[in-house]
Amino acid sequence: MDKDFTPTIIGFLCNWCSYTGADLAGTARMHIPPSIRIIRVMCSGRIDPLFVLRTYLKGADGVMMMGCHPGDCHYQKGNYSTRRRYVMLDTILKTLGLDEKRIGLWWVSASEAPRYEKVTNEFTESIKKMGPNPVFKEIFI
Amino acid sequence: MSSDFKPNIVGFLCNWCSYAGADLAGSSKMEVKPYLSVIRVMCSSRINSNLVLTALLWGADGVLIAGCHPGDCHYEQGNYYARRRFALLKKIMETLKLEPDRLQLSWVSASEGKRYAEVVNKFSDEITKMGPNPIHKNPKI
Amino acid sequence: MAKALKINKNTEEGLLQLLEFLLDSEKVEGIFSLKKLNKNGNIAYSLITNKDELKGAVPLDPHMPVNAGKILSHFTLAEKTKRPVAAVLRPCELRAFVELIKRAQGSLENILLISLSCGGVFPIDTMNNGDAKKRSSSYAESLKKAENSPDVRKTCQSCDNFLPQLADMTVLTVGKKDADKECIIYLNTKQGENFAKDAPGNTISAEIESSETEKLKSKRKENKEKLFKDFEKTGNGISGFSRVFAACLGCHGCGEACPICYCTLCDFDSKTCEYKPESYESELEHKGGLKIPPGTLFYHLGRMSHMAVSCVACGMCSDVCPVNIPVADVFTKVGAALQDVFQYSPGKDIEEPVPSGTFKEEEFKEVGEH
Amino acid sequence: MKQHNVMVVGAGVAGMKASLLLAQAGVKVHLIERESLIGGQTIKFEEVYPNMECATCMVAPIQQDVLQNEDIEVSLLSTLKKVEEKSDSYEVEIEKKARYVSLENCIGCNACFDPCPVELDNTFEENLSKKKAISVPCPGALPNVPTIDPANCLRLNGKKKDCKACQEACMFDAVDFSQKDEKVKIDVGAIIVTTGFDMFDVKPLDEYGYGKYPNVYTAMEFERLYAQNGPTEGKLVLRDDKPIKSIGIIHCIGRKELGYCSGVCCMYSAKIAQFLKHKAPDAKIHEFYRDLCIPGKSYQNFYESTRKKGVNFIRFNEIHVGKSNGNIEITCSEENGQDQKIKADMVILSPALIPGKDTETLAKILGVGLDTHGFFATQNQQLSPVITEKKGIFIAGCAEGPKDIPDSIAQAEAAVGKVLLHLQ
Amino acid sequence: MNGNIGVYVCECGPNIGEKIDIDKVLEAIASLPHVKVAKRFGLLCSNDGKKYLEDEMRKEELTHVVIAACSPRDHEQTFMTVAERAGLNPYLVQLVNIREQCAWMIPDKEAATEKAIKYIRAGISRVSLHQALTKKELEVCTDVLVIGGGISGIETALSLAGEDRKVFIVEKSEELGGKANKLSRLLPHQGSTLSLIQEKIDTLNKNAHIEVFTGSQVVDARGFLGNFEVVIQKGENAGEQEIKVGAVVVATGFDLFNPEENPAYGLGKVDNVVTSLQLEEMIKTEKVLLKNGKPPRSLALIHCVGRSEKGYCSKTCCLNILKNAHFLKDKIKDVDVTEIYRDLCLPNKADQDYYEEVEKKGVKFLRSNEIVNIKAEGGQISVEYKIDGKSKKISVDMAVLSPAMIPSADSKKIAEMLNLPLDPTGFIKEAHGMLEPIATPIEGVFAAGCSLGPKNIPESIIQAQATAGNIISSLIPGKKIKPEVKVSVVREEFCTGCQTCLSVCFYGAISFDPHKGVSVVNEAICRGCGSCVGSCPSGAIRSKHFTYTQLYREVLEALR
Amino acid sequence: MNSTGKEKKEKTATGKILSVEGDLRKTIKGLLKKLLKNNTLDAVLVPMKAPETESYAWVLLEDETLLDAADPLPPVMTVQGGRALDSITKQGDVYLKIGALMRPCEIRAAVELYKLNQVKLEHIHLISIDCPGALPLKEYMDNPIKSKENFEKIVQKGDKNEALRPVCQICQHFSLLSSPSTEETKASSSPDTENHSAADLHIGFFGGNGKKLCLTASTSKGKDLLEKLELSQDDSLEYWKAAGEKIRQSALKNRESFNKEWQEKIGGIENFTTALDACINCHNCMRVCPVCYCQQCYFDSKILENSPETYLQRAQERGSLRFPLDTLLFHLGRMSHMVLSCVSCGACEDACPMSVPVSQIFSMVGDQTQKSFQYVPGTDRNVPLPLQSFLKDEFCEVEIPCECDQSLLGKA
Repeated sequence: MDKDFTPTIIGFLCNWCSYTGADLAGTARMHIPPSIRIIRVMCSGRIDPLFVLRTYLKGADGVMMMGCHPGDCHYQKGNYSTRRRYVMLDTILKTLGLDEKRIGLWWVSASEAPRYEKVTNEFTESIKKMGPNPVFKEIFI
Repeated sequence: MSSDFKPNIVGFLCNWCSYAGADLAGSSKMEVKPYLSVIRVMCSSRINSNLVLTALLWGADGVLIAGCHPGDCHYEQGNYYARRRFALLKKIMETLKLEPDRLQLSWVSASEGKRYAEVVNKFSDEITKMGPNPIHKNPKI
Repeated sequence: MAKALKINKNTEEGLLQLLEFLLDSEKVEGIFSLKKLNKNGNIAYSLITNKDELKGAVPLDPHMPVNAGKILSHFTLAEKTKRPVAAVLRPCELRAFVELIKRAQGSLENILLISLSCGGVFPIDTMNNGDAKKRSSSYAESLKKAENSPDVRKTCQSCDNFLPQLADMTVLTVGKKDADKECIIYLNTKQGENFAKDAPGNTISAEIESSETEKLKSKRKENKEKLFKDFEKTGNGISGFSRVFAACLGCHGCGEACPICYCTLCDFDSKTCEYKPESYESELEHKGGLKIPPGTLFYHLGRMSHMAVSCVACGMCSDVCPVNIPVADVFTKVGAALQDVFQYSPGKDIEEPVPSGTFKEEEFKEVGEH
Repeated sequence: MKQHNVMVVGAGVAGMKASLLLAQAGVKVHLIERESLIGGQTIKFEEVYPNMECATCMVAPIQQDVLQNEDIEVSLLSTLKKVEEKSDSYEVEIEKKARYVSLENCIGCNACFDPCPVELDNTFEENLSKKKAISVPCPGALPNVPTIDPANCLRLNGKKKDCKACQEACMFDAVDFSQKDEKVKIDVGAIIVTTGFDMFDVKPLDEYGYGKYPNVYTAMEFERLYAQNGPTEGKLVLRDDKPIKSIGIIHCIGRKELGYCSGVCCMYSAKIAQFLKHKAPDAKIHEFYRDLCIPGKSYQNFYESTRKKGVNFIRFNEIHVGKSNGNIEITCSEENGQDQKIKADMVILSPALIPGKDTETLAKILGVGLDTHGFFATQNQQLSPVITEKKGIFIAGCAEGPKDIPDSIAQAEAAVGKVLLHLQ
Repeated sequence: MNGNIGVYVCECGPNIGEKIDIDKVLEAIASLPHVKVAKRFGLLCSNDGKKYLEDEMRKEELTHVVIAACSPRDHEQTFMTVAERAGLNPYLVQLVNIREQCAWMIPDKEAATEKAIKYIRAGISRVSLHQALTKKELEVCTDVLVIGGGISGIETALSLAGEDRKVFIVEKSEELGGKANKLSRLLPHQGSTLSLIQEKIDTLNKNAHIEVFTGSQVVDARGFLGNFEVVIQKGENAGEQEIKVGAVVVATGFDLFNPEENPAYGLGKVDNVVTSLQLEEMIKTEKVLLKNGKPPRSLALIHCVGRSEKGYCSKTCCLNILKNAHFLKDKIKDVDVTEIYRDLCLPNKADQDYYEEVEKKGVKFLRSNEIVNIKAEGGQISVEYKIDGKSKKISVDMAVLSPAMIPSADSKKIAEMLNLPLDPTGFIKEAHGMLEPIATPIEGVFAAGCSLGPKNIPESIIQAQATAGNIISSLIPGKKIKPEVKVSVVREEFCTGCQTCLSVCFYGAISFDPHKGVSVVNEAICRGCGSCVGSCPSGAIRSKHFTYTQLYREVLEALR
Repeated sequence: MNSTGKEKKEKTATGKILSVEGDLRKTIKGLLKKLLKNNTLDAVLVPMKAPETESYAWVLLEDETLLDAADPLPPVMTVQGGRALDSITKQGDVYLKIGALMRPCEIRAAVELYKLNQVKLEHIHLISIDCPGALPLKEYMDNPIKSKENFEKIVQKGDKNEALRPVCQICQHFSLLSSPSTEETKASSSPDTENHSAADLHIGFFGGNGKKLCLTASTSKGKDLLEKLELSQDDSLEYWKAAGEKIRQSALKNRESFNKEWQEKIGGIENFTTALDACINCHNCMRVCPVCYCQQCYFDSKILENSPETYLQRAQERGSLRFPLDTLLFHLGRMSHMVLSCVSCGACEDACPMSVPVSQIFSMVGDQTQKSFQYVPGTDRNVPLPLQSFLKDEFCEVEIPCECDQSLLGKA
């Protein structure tokens, strides 16, 4: 495995909990891996599975979805749908053997800056271990 | 051919010339065969092939498109485009031997009430002579 | 024990007699059934309203030119039918129709659903080349013995959902040894019974599930597992998956033929999914080369994410593929996995909500506990 | 802008276009028309050069716009009687002849024509057809409401005081014998005169055989003869039902007498030739002209296409229409002095355009002058061609001199501009 | 659809009442879906009828109305107004023509009734798909841009400029006045052109509401009536200026045919062969002299130079040549003036008098069909011409060529910029050759004078004034414009950007948005003919009030 | 376009001759490689066999080493090249100089799409190649090995073998080197060859006996490519043209009998509907058609949707009614939309799961209709699409007779 490998990780974060959590991590000067690029959405429910698939197929080494904890959704129940969609994506990828571990869902609340720091670092580490996304080797996709 | 065959003819008339011509035929109390149903459009160029085909395939025994004489178009050149589209459709029908005579394009101006009556009556006669559109009985269309 | 109608004619004729009765007695205004179009063997679904036209009907013909669920949806899309109509369709078609109704793409009202215990269908193109005739006698024999006919499609050979569930009437074909002499039509619902009232034939009591059907079911389950395993050998992982779909033309015919893909304009045909010029430039930079038109995998994965949870495994997608990609294998496999996770059986219960449209608060606790 | 009213006299194309443009600017328009219908001379034409465009199709939408425009008040059968100049307006007295048919009630069903016992020549149709004492000039006339001719109506001229055949036939109470001619006074801020032209009267001229031989027609008669909504519904029949093999069209009738070229006759004669080529493709057509005056960017092309269609153009110095062996014979002396004789079954005379018949009276009422030819004089024909010496009175279209449709309309539009500035 | 449709059948007295069995009609349609009421009435277009309809619409709370009566050309507007008064959007009313199309055309009552039912059913089916359309209002800029500072441009500006309207004139040369500057005098007054033009220019310069850009060019102009954005390239190195105007007047004038194109005319090769403009110049300086400094004893004034080549008559030359002949006869004693002409084109009422006057002065007129050759011969110029197939020749001291007027080089450039069509001669094409002589197909863009074709000065002035008339009445300060509502709209998600619609639109109402990759209809320009709709294969463009579904419903009902 | 387009076409056209070194395909790939290497092109679009499968796909390559796996002469046409190019430039110009090596029918489709503003050609270099034809996709897929062997024979011999798809057997535009219509339009229109050509560069090998290639450029872009290839040998094209002409003459003959045969076979409503009996309304034909460019097909929209009542009524009029509906409407409607631009590439038939002879029907109708509009799709970038233009005097058969050009009526 390439030691110098810096993965590209895209994070879709809900505005109300996770994004605030991520901001808080920043204000607290926590160490967040530089590989994460955040895309803010209003609710994790907005994260279209197609976003994730596309991100993955375009070569992102990992995709993080983050939203409010179940029950905390700013829009009442958006994250329950997110959860189902995530399971669906996960199942599809798992069934086809398509590195389902490159995609993950986490609940991060507005106050959970440490959790944000933890999950991002952990995920980055696991992606580093997995190495680069193999889609870049494939011309025929 | 059954003698009591009453054909169903759809007539697309442009608002400025042909519809006015039809009105003139009416107000001059000219006798016109009752088989043609008039649909008013602003310009003969509004008629696309789909509209004509839909009419023919869903049971019209004939379709008449009437517009201003070349050069008279209220919108300057709409009828030239209409003519080309018509020529294409007619040619397709000819090539496929799909009874091209069921389709007619005529120029009728606003003063040609008599001509309108003649065109409609002649076309009605021709269609009556041709008999019902066989497509009408075809369950496979 | 369920009620059934016994008619002393061969299975197809018996069914036709019932259909004729339905039309004759004006219990229905029309019947959706497969019907011969010409002497070449082409058949298509037709809405038959005239008794004479029933002569050409071949309701049990082992072909599926279009998934009839799609047709019934089209029929009842604008509004529900006010006049009763009967439809003879296969279990997977019935399931597709139900899935569509759940998505407000049709209505069951005033529709009499007649289905059959399904022995599977031939690949679609056998209709054309006259193969069908040659195959049909061996097909009949296999049916009687409740075995898989070797001529039916791979998807059908591994389909264990061949007993319809929501049908008002079910025609028994699988394991019916005396199919040449006798026709049994199960009346599964009140509606079924009502429509069959006064129909010629005897009413008996019988059970549709038998050791014969069980036999076939387990055989098919076995086939299914094998099919999925086989696929894993060739199609697993990014490179395997891309190899399976390398031949894909991007015609999206599979989506068009799919009964569950009901969108007027598929997202993948829309502008949102068109590549921007700069995408080409950046992808070329990474890979040095790129298949054109791009996005093959994205399309299939994306379509999967939209419909696989409702996949009824009808196999139409494989049938229409011009380059023989085993689309149905992939989709049924993924469909099965998804349906398992969500404990969802597409098309079996009209009340059961589509998984993507609902949730349970207590489910999937482990998710998000990374 | 002061919201003054404007009067437009004459509802031909120029008058109608001027009215519409004024109304668009938010000015209230009184459109005065002598006849019972609007549209002027143009609606008599079947087609107009150079595109052979159907005149009715072209003008009918304008007529409709005028009739439906709430800011345009159309007074038909009306003439100006008196104009009084005030400080910044004119008080105009108009005489409105009774129509005897209510414009509001009549729906144009024509049920009243048949019962009327009086049959008359239809002047609108150049006397080529008959009409009743209650009638519309031609099918498709706008407004599509008949008029009773008081001079010939038996009830109104007193010959049969109890005749009410038309009234009985009308289901809408539209026939109203109680209508009287009335005089109305209107205050207006400006007047645009668009009274158009008449055709030079060929009757007094002996050499063309008009009136002598039945098959000699004037161009206007021919227009109606050819018109789809005319007396023969576009069928070409001669007064004596002869077949047509040869036709002569003679230009410049009246030019010498009047002393000016009307500028439009060459083109309309060529147009007639083109009609004829459609209607009687085998007939020989001869055009006799003096000088070809075809002054427009697309006109020469039209002339050449006429020639290409096989029309024979002959330049003449002198011409005479006579008879030989019972046939019409046109004798013309060509420039080179030689005489040519051509037999014709039909002769069409293309007369010059002259001032409308009431021009002189109107000029007096308005207090504006006439030019040497009897058309309205403008302040300066070169530099301000629509302005008269009198403030607030403008001339447009053929009232100012012979011209074709686009030039008339341009003048009308120019006059509107001047009026709007004048009203400011 | 949820709605209450009211159907009203007009008896039109006996016209419909007697020819159509209205009760049968009502019976046939009363039970159709969404039909709330179906009634008959004596005469709906009467005041009573209109009142009745208005009350009905309110009382029955109708959402859509079908009126079966006469031609929409007669009373569509009437009933739309009634609806508006009743608070119903006028476009939710459909007038079905059962009088002209059924009652009056079909003598058989039964057939006429059947037909009427068909038409009314179609009307009901259609009206249920109607959308309420409202007229939009657009603010307008009343200022005007005039391109070209010749007679037409000057006159336009003078007629327009005022307190509430500014006019910008852009002239490419350094001074105003255009071609008229070059003429010696006008006709038939023989007044000095110079003074005329100078007078106008002086007035213009005094007018604070006119801004003149000389030595400048318009480099970009886009927009529509009331809203144009224009970029002017001012002089050399003077930079660009952007202005907003409500209308654009193209008065780019004409150029003259160059006789050197045809060597037979001898221009540039033979001494003392000059063009009429050169002669005007000589007249202006009062020095009509031969190369050798002597006054000519004989002149040939040659008409129609370039007419055959260009294919049209330039209209103005005959009179202009007469004017020059007149002058020559007056100014040079015993000079021999011969006009070689084809046809005398003197189409104005005063022209003939003038011609006769000139003829009386002893000017000779020779008719020719063709100029064969002009060459030097024996110290003189020999003009060889053909008449009726025969060749003839005259010898003169000086030959003056009168060239045809041709479109100015700028017209084409401007036309391209403004998307204006040109006609086959290369002049700007009118919106309608007959009815709209100074409008172009692009609403808000006008043309005046010789940019449209050969014109003399009075005609150019008239056109300039006509342009002004049009602009004053359409761009009124403070008044908004209401464009046509039955326009086309693009459904962007379905538009593929093939721009077929652009190519068939005569009015330039459709443009292409390169960022979105879709066509865009400018509703302020669209006239609603639907040609674009007919040309779009995917149905991405639809015409309001004449949508495919609306027409399709009519077709289906017609086939019932 | 960077050329002034003023260059006059020389009387006797010449081309560059190149010897085949070993393998024809390799030589052609060598040319592309060179163009990539010397940066004349940034990328090339070529067909390539997908790894471990027998199928071919278009690949856009920047990396010249990947060219080794490409196949400039694939036995089948999976995706029509016009469509491939469309997908690249639909959303706008790609600022890479792309060389697209395609069959003439693909080039012609690209030109039609260019006229429809779907394909942008500013940075695209169209390189056409003599086309030996293509095998029917289905037959190839069923037996790829044997099909390939067969195809090699066709390439070597250059004849229009019966194993080829029917539309390939009657194709006259197999070589843009000597395409008849290009010559004619060039002659009749302005000398501006720049815009009056389909391809920028053409690679010919018919007539080279497998030993030689002939390259001709018809635009400045093509000339630039040719220059950068640094080929020395110039040769007259006469010989090469004659070789193509021979093949075309026989194709022409085939075309005539083909048209006649099909007109007989499917003429009339009965025959025509029967020919479409096998259609299952999957619309694959439309989806693979290069010139069916609509975002959403009219016939996939909800416009034709109706109530069950209407369907029942229609069924009752006929006794029964085939579902899915509007099969005939779809084919006729599609025909009326695109047939004037139909380049007879056969993609539709290849994609039809039911082997409906769509391409043969469309090709026949296309041939007839295009004739009556005197239009040859895709041969000249500057000739406007027939339905986007008009002549004032044409098609007068619809009404009053006049002096219009009767040849436009197809009756000449």
